[in-house]
Amino acid sequence: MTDQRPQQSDPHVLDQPWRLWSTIAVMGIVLVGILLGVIVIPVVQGRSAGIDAFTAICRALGILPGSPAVPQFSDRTPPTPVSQVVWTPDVLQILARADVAKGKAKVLEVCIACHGENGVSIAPEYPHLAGQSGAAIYKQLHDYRTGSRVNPQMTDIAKALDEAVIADVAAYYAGQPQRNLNPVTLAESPPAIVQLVELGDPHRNIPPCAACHRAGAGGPIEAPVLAEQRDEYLVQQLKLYASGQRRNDVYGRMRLIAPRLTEDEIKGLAAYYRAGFR
Amino acid sequence: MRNAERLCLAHFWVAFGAFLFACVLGAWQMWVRSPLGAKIGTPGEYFMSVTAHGVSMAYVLTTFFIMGFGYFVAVTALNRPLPGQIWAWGAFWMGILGVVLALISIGSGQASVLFTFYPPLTASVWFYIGLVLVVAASWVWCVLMLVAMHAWKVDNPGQPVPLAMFATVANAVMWLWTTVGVAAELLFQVIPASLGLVQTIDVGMSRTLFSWTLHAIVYFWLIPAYIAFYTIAPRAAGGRLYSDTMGRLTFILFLIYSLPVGMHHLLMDPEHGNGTKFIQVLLTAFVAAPTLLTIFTITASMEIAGRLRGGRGVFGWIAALPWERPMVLAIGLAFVMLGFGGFGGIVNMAYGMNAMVHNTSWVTAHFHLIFGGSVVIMYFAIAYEIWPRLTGRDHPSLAPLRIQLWLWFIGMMVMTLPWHWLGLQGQWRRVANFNYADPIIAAWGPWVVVSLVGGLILLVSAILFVRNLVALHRSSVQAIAKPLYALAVHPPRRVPAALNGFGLWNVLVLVLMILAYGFPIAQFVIEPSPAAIVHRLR
Amino acid sequence: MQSDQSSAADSKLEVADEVDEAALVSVMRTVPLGAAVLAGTTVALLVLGYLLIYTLVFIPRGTVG
Amino acid sequence: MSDAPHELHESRILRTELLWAFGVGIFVAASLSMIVFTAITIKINPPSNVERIDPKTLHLSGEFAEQNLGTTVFGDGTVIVRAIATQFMFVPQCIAVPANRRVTLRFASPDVLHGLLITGTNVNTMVVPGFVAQVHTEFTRTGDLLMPCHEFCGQGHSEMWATVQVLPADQFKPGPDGRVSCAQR
Repeated sequence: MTDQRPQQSDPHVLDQPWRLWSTIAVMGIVLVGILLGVIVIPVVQGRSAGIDAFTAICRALGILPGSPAVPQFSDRTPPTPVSQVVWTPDVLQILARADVAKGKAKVLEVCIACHGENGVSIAPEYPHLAGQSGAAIYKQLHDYRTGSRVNPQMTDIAKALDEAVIADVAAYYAGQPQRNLNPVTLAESPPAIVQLVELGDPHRNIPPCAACHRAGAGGPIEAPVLAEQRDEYLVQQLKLYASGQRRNDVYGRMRLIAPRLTEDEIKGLAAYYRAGFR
Repeated sequence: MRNAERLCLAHFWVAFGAFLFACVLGAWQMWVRSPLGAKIGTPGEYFMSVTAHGVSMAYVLTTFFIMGFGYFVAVTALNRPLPGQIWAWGAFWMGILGVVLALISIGSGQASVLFTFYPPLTASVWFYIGLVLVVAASWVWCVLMLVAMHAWKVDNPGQPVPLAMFATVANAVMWLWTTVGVAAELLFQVIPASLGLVQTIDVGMSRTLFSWTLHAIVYFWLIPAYIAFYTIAPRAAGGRLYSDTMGRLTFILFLIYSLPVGMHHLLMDPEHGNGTKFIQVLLTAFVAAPTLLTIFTITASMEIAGRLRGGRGVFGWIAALPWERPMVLAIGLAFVMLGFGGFGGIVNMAYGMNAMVHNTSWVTAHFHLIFGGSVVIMYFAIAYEIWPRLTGRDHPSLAPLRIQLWLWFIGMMVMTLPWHWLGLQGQWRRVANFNYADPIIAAWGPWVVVSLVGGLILLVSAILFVRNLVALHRSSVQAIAKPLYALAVHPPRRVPAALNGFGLWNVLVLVLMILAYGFPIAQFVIEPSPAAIVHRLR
Repeated sequence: MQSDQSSAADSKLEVADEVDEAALVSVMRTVPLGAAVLAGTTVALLVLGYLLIYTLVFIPRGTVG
Repeated sequence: MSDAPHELHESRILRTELLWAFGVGIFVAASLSMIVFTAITIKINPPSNVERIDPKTLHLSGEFAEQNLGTTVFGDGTVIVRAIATQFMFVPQCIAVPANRRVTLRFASPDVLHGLLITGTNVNTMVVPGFVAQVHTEFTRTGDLLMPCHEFCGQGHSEMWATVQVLPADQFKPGPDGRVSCAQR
């Protein structure tokens, strides 16, 4: 915009040098803000907490951790993890680029005995794997390998597999179609169970099962798909979590929920998911 | 009807259509979270509704209303045809495509990440592409506003730009500045994550970039209401604008001080130091200045009108004001809600005290009172005022208009005042169903029912509003051409160049953004925060 | 671009309103008083409310830092 | 325009506006002075702690490993509470803290964005994956308080809450390893 010099035609009109005063005002305000926020307040706060001025200013800027007013606590507790699986970008890339054909070959060689060729297991104590989340299979096999989860048959089998083959097997089973595409109507399952799945029980601090276990809900990455799972297997796993024998759920979420479920709730939930509800 | 009117009406009808849809959702949410609807609706439905309510109110109602009102001001305040009408219609249809994409992806359940999207939660890519299209449409509008003002200034050298147009262009300039934040977050972080190109996201950076947009966007919504305060209300009340210069100064202060303050939305975030937060808190205190200047200047303008109609004594002018006119009634109600909402705001921004209210119903009450209350009631008043000018028909009677405005005011106050009390008790936000068996939450039950009643009153008012507009379309009363914009007590014959353009202010905004946002963003460029795994809602 | 035929929207830029100058002059003698008192008390109430809530509600809830 | 009568002079109008602007300055100074005063005297700050931690290996780390969570009282009397905010549960679900004594609460998130407040207190922070959220406070009231997650974190957000038991000094007794857990009531 051309900067038309205002003509001095009318003396009453206010015609200050806006450029100068506004710059001074705006800069003054922000510099007072910087002076107070980054220098005065942190240094004064730090002095009474025994923190020197430089550290206090660095903390106020966010260069150093901690508050400028309180000495920072440090703690070197030895790590004793529950599950070694770490969802890093390259793990997720391996899962995304897994080779289904190699997976099928390993399945026909090893897994078919119990889990079946297309993921339909042959006995109640072996879980179905058809349509299971690849990440969930990957994590369980990884936990068997590191001993975070113990099972007489699975521990040795898992130890024989390396990282790439685990991803291939997981991708293969994840690709197997689930049979019961239109689950029985909700009418059959008791409303208490549907409510537990959809709303959870806030009073007993139980989050809804669907919040984590429904695919696409944005829940934890390793949460397994429960739809069409064997009900005996679900009941068995919930009991293992309740007793604390199974401990490879990160931060013990299932170990906190399972003991709070009553006997018939466990059976109801197992039947609900057995019927194929998502 | 001529092309410009059809353009404005198209924008307004899209805006108020989305508004009515969002009001229905809002009322349903109030019912589902109350003790009366404790077991109704699943979290999936609730968060889908909250996302749709947020997107419709915050992106569709606002952007389309502001664009429509901007085109109207550009034609009537500058008294010349709108440049680039093909571009305007193109932008309109691009915005419609964006809205349809966003609402479909929300409806499919793959975009329940709320309208302020919380990475690492990531929705379907169509949700984000839809919002980008709406923002792109608004960018075209900004360019058209700048072109219109420039063309007018070339034809009228040395003349002060009419205040209404000056404010609209200030709004456009501020919007161009502020959308940089959300555009950067979407294009470089969220959309690549949603497409699966990246598996992780820097949450510290994305929250800081979104905060860049998060405050100035609420002033983008608010400025049309202030344009009505300054340029329409004084004439509607039969008075003059007390000071035109203060009007220009207010809109400039909005441009300068609404941009470098976004981090007061991150006061409780761990990823920034106290110093950078304090700087933005101090600048936020100065964001209150233009609003306080406005309430004085507009109250003085109303006082002129009241006294001209025979008001005596210190407050006699208040009763003498023509409260039967919808615009005047709206000003009064808007200022009351602005008072309550403003009080909520200065408590929110108070550095350490934000810990008392952050993410509680106090904050929900604050923005429902200011945006939902004083800004939206002014959207109603603006619509009532300019609809006759757009259609050539007039309201059959003003009574239903006043009833609608009163209902909106009463509904908003009944809904939001309990929220202040609940917020202080710790009622937190975005809860699909409360555990009313818990003693602490049980005590909130009755107040939630009171706010539900307020929500239902608001729904009735919203339906009545759309009915009033439809009634006008079918009315046979001819609209007589009345001038719209108010004259100032001292009409500006010549204003300093600084008050007639935005060159100087853009430089100051650039310096302020560097000083306020420079380090907070640079710290993530120098050393990115440890990446969080993307959680997709596919 | 030739503007289309006029309509209710095309009001002239600066159209005199029905305010007569003499009445305006007499009104302007007292004008900002009412506004100053009303707006002034409102702002004072806001500041007072802010200080009260800061000292009586926020501080007793314990320090934060 | 002839010389306008005194009342209409722009400078008179602007003088009242500048007077009002001075009032606005007092308003801004009042709100800021309370902030600066309490920041300097009783050290009121918003909780900030730019301490980066990798959310992906949080469960492998020392401080936020599973059995290290909860309240710990160290030799020199500092009370540290460590908790995890994960999708749809705080771990531990019940936290015991002493009344009227400085407590440092440290939170971390292994997955998405969370946030928390403790009802009736000034404890309020966002828990951003990638950072340790740290709040220093003193609990001035005893009793069972609610600690909900107040930031949208997924479909289970509404059911994500924990209990905070603020215990009077005599009931707050750390065990031999300095750990304090909730009294089963």
